[in-house]
Amino acid sequence: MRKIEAIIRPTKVQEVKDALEDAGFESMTITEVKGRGKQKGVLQQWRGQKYCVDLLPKVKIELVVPVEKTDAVIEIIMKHAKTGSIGDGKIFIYPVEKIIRIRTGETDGDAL
Amino acid sequence: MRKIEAIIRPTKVQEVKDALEDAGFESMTITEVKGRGKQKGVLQQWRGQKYCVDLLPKVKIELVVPVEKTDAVIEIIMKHAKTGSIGDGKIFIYPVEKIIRIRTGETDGDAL
Amino acid sequence: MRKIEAIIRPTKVQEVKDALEDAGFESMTITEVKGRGKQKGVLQQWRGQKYCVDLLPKVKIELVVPVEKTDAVIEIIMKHAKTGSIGDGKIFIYPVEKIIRIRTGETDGDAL
Amino acid sequence: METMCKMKNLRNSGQNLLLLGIILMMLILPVSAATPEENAKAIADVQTALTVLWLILCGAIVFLMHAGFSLVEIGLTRVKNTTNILMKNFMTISLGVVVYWAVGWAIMYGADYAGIIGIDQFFMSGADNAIWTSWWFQMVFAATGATIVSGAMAERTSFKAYLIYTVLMVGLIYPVFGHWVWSGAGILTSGPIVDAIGIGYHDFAGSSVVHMIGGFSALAGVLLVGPRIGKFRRGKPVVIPGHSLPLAFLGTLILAFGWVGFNGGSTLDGNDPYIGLVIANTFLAAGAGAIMVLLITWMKTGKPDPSLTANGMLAGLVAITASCGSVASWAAVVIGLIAGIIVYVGVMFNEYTLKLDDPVGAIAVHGYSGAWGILSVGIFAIGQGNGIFADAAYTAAGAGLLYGGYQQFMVQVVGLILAIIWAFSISFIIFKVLDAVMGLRVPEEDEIAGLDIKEHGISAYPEFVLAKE
Amino acid sequence: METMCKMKNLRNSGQNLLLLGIILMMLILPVSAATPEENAKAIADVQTALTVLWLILCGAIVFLMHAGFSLVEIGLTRVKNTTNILMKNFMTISLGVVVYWAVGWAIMYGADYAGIIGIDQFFMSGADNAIWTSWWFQMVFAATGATIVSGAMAERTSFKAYLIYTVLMVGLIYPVFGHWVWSGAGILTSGPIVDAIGIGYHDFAGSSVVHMIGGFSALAGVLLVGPRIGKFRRGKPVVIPGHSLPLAFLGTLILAFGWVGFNGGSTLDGNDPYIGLVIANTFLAAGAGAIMVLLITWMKTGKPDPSLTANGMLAGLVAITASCGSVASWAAVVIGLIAGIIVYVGVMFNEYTLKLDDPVGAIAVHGYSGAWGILSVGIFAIGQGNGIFADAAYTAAGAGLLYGGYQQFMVQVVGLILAIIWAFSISFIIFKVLDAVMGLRVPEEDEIAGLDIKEHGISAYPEFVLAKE
Amino acid sequence: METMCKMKNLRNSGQNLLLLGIILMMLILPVSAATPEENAKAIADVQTALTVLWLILCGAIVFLMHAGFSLVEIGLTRVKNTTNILMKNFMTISLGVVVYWAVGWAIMYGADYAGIIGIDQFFMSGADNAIWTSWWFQMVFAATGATIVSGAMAERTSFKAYLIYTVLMVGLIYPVFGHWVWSGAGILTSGPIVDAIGIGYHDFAGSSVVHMIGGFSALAGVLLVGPRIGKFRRGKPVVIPGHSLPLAFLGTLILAFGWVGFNGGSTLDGNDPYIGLVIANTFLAAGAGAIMVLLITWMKTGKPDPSLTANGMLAGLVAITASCGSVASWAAVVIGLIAGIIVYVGVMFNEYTLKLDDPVGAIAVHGYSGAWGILSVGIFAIGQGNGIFADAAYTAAGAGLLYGGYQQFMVQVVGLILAIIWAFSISFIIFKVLDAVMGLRVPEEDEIAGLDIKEHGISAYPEFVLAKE
Ligand SMILES: Nc1ncnc2c1ncn2[C@@H]1O[C@H](COP(=O)(O)OP(=O)(O)O)[C@@H](O)[C@H]1O
Ligand SMILES: Nc1ncnc2c1ncn2[C@@H]1O[C@H](COP(=O)(O)OP(=O)(O)O)[C@@H](O)[C@H]1O
Ligand SMILES: Nc1ncnc2c1ncn2[C@@H]1O[C@H](COP(=O)(O)OP(=O)(O)O)[C@@H](O)[C@H]1O
Repeated sequence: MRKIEAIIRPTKVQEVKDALEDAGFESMTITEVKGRGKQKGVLQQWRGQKYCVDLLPKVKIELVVPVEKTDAVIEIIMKHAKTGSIGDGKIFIYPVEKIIRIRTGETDGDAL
Repeated sequence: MRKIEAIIRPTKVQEVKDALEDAGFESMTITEVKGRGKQKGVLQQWRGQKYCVDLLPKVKIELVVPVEKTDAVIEIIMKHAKTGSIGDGKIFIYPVEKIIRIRTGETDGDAL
Repeated sequence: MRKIEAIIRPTKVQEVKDALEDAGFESMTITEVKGRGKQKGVLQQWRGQKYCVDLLPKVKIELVVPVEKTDAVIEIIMKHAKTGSIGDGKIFIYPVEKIIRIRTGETDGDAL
Repeated sequence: METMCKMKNLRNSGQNLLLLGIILMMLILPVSAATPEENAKAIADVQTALTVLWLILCGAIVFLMHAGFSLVEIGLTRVKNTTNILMKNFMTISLGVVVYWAVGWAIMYGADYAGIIGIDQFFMSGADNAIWTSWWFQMVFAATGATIVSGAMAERTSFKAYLIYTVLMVGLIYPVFGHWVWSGAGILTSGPIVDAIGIGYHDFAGSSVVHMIGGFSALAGVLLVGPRIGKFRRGKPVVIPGHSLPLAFLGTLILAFGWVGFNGGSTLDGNDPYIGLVIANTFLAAGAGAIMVLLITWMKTGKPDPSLTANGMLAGLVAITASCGSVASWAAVVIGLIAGIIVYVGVMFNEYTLKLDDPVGAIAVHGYSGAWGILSVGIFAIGQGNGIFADAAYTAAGAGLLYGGYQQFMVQVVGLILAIIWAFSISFIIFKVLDAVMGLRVPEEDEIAGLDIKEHGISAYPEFVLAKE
Repeated sequence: METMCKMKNLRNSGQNLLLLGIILMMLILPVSAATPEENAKAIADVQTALTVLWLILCGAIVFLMHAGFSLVEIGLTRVKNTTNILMKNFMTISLGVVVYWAVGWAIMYGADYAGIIGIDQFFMSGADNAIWTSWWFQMVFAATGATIVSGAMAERTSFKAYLIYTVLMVGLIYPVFGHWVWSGAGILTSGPIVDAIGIGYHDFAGSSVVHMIGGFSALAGVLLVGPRIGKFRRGKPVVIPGHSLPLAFLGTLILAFGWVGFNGGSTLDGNDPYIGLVIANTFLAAGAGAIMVLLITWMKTGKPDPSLTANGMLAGLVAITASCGSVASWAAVVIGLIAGIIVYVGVMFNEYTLKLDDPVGAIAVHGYSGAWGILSVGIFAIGQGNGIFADAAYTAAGAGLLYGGYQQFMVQVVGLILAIIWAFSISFIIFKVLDAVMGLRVPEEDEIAGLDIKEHGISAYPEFVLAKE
Repeated sequence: METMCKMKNLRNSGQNLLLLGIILMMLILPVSAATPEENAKAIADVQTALTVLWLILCGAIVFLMHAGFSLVEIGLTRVKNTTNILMKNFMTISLGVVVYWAVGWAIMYGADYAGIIGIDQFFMSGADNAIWTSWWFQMVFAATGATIVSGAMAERTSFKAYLIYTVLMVGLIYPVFGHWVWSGAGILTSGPIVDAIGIGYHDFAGSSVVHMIGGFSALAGVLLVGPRIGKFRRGKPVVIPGHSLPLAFLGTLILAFGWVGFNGGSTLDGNDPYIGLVIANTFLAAGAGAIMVLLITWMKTGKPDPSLTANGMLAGLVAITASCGSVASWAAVVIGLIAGIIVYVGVMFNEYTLKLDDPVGAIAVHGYSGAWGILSVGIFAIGQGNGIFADAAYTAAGAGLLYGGYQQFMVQVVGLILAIIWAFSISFIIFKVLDAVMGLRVPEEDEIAGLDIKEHGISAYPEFVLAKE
């Protein structure tokens, strides 16, 4: 199994989520994060002075899926999270050793 | 070493935390997340119209522990996070390569 | 590639962030978390009664970097996140299987 | 000389309390040898002073309604546009006070031209001292109309275009209709229309002058600016919850408090013996409006809806604004209950049938309930000289339908139609022109990011972690 | 005819400013040939008008206290029940106005039956115009009692059961006791009790009528509904912090502001020469209460406690409510300081000894400090005709213990006991019945999830990320 | 006997409405055989009552400003110090009421010693009943000065040191300068200075007495306490955004509402015929101040700045406070516009040139704009007996520079200098001593963690997830 962790734009969450659902990937965990990358921060202003907020709000979507489905999920995310401008975010893939469903005690494949 | 990542119900955090502490697992990191799985969202309503919030608040508990203690931790979480209804959440186990305690520079086992 | 996950004090974020940037590590993702470890909680008080908040606010910094840069990043974080008192936090290193940049589709090394 | 000089200095000091003490002493001691004429003069002065205090304090209470509007509007909209809405409301009253001083008053209460418009007293020129109290009370009303529009068009309207519209609302749209109704020389209280029907139009404190004008101007604005991105998906309305019910409720209660000044002050006379009834009617309608919406939403969805219930109270208040000085207390309850129905149906009608996006329900609350208020005069008014309002100076002249009169109802219908036509068409034109000249709506990108960062560079709650849509 | 018609039209227009201008002019011009009798009549009218304005404005200020109560209550409780509390407070005043109109006033001020209850004027039938001002001022008081109960029972009580209770509070519980004390014909100011002791009960603005009734009804409710889940662990109280100190403090200051109307208006006379002292006493006690709790918590825990200090100001205000028109200013300070002690000890006593769960401290603030206020009259009252209150119409008749009187103290004790018995037992019965019929408490699952989502379908701050317990 | 007893009991009951009804009846019935002398006495009583009501209500409105100050201050500062700021403001008024009762009034309005200080009436001893209304109105002003200081020194000042300072502010700093200006016997309205210049100093409602004293005391405090950690990096100011613009704007609007009481009440006479103009001038300046800052920040940065625009309204209000009873309405607009410029330039000057850290802009708003207000009297005053203020008791005696006078301007300059010297030097000394004795500033660790947890053990919003710096 793999964990797919995608850092995407907040404005794309709805679309990505819907697309994943349509493709049968209903389960996921979402976290509000802030990030920095190629994208420079936004210039804000307070009491007439400008300042740079270099951490931009992003959303982290995590899905744990069987190895064979990894590419399908990546593709969906790529397609729906993309705007083409800097700041679209990244997808990281991690190995997962084991999964347990708390409710039933099922493990691994059965737990997904 | 392993990272144990459990996504559980917010209402069960206190109990799980206490149980882990009693068993000597004091160290952990906790994050507010939102999730979706088998559990369908809640129906909410605004100005007389219903709408579905399909991401439910969950809490992610992360503990990094030596390999041999993994099962003990899983058992404790299973026991205390379980209600038996859909939405109890899941536990994911990841490999960890290295741990460093910032304060002392100790690594791996010593850092836990 | 490796994911470097550092749990540090909120008050040290700015400094660590600046130091990483100076060393060329601009990209990172940051999450507000709460943690518990050696550091006991803070005693708070409400309506004349004391109570212990045992989860302290911490900040999780995540950077995915090529294997060879891991040590450099660890060193920088160690240096700037350290106060020497309990609660400085920890650094965890995880293996990463794959990276994709959503905007371009570049993978792995190119995506960093 | 020394003493004289001292006295003079004493008078110079703004808050001379010793002097005040002396004056109070003197007032308490019997004043010798007052003639009846002197007494009558003194009494008249006191009566005037009472009216001044009443209007100043009622005006102050109405002023605070701008805080109430701000809170209701931000409470029912999203975090990312909060600063923008705060600024719009804040500048509405800031511009309002200056514009109503420069232009608005003149157009509303200046010398009448053809029953249509006032044409002198610009910059309050020629204002003698006595007029300022009236100006203050009228001014705080004037800025309200624009605020109503601000709420309905929130979350997507350009700040600059809104400010220009506000100047025109306070300087032109509101005072023109106000002239027709409240100047005493306008087409709705004198001239051919009134002669034909035989009775003048009655809008006690502004169900039409303030609320319908605001509400139907908002209708024009909402039509032109279009719904917020994502509000309708495949023709069906999508829920976009607000961000703070505590602020929305605080705002609603501040508005209700403000209605004491709004309706109470509209007696325009601190010696008026009917103020108590005016206030009682006002709050009976308010309570009834809230109760009705509570019950409707409870029955319809199984859960009593907070923001609509708050709207229900406002609807009751808006409706009774025209009729509070003309009806019996039971009628006030009925008017409020019906206002509750109207605001609920109106909100649903706007969303489902007209596909309009009015985040705070301003069109239903102010426009539709305001119209109901105008009609309610023609239905429930007891009529001048009858019963409880035997010697009330300001009650509706004619009896309502329920009491066998029909003229009052007829003239109310005429006024109602005029209010809708005027507010809608002039605002439609203005918004059209603004759209052509500078764009009425912010760019899509700004709307998605939120107007706070884009228009003002700062979010409303910079330290709080927010859930992204 | 033309002119006549014009004049008539002018009178029709609600806010005829031109006319107002003319009237003002006329008032300023010397009025010729007024007789002393006409003048006396005019003076009497002005005096009445002054009282009307005073009561309308004080009532408005008291109305705003409902916003204050809402804010204090939500500020000291958890996010997940915020909308529910807002709705409860909002419906309390909404229902309150209608119920007090239909029933409450009749029971409180209708024709007396046996000193126990009023029995006519339902739906304000027979109300002549002059009564509405009094009704307004009394009405805003009436809804307050239920609001107190709402705070103490927050976060676990069924919305429906609470609403029904509110109707009974405003329509029965409050007005019955109010009849005993304020109708002039009730058992505490006339009849056998008073004849036996020789002096009537004194509660100036409602330490007992409003606050003790609310506070001891809350005690019954809290006993029956039980503590919130998790409030006591192994018999020891667990801290459950509130969610917004800014709103709690804003609410407290709005309440303090409201007390100007509460106590000031209770002079019931805009011509009263002691209003200044009433207000000064009120705020001296308020400040003293806050200072005392600040010092106690600072000494006890090393840190001055915010929410208890805010409670301290309210305790001072509640206590002085009975005595503000009867004591010297130094006594007001002492009453406030002691109220601070009482509220601190009371909160601790409730939590540690009685194991009661009162999230906002309502029982201590309103019940216990209210009782102290009633006693304080019997201790510190200067007594009618003495010293500073030489000609005050409303001061306590008897001198307090400190001035050698004992009758006033005795009758205060009697009234205090009656207030506790009445409020506690009637509320206990009502809550018992409600519990049997529909359940007083929400299901455990709803309580854990929060009443906002479960009872109203929406959380109070939908966009903010919240830390889960 | 029975009847007598009943009557007595009736009088005992705090809120005897039946009795009230009877009294109202009696007032309405023609009173037979009143003599002109009796009428004159009754009229005088009504005039006094009108002033009492006016001052009580205006005082209440000013009291609410403490909520406004709290909200503005917390809104413009960080979450982690919110509870601390709330407590500081709350204790400022709580201590203020007691200290002004014990000491402040005596020093301000006690028997004059050498034009410098009052020396009797401590603890209001010898106060007769009539004085309490004045005391109330003066008291609510007194606590304001300290609140201003609280804002400027927010986020790093020790709670204990602040409380002690507050006691000295209300008990000494404010009343001494107040004595000079408003006691009627002070050095700025009588004695050598005034004799030399020929005209007394004029500060209608406290541009100097309240605002400059607060602002320049704040300057001393800010200098001594130093900037917040991280405010200046390598000598350049770093942005530290506040945490809640909704609360900041609500606070600003509550403050503006408060100014109705502040300036309106400062007429000190409910029969005053110029109240309307005073209020109109006040709000014209307020609107103009906001508009000017909106435009400046829009032009300078491309985005209209919310918190500075809110400051702009306050600057307009502070400036017009001295001159609202002495200038024409167009002048009020000009004074407000210039106040807007001053507050913008002042904020920038403090940050960039003086390197001062004043999180809420209190020094610019209250100190600098207050000074402009004092000068504006000397420039725009029409002068006593001229034009619109023909018979105003309290207007500035001399004509301003624009009307050819120069004496008024001269004495204003003298007063302005005295205000700065007094406020700055006495506060500097007190803060120095406090720093030596107990430390003016919290430990670095506490400041980083936030004063809420460290000084009060609890954060302001315990359930919200906050983004850490
Ligand atoms: N190496 C990295 N480690 C951790 N997070 C990263 C890394 N690179 C990018 N991110 C996350 O992805 C987000 C988008 O990256 P950015 O470089 O701005 O856009 P793009 O990938 O389109 O060039 C960042 O804000 C950050 O949260
Ligand atoms: N495959 C997955 N990847 C990531 N998160 C998951 C996955 N499956 C479940 N979760 C998380 O676990 C939570 C509970 O899962 P759910 O399926 O609703 O309950 P249950 O495991 O009891 O059937 C979800 O809300 C989500 O946050
Ligand atoms: N084994 C662990 N698993 C997960 N998180 C941990 C672990 N150990 C420490 N942490 C995180 O690191 C933070 C700091 O740890 P702590 O033990 O208090 O400090 P120190 O490392 O200086 O002794 C904790 O609050 C927690 O968030």
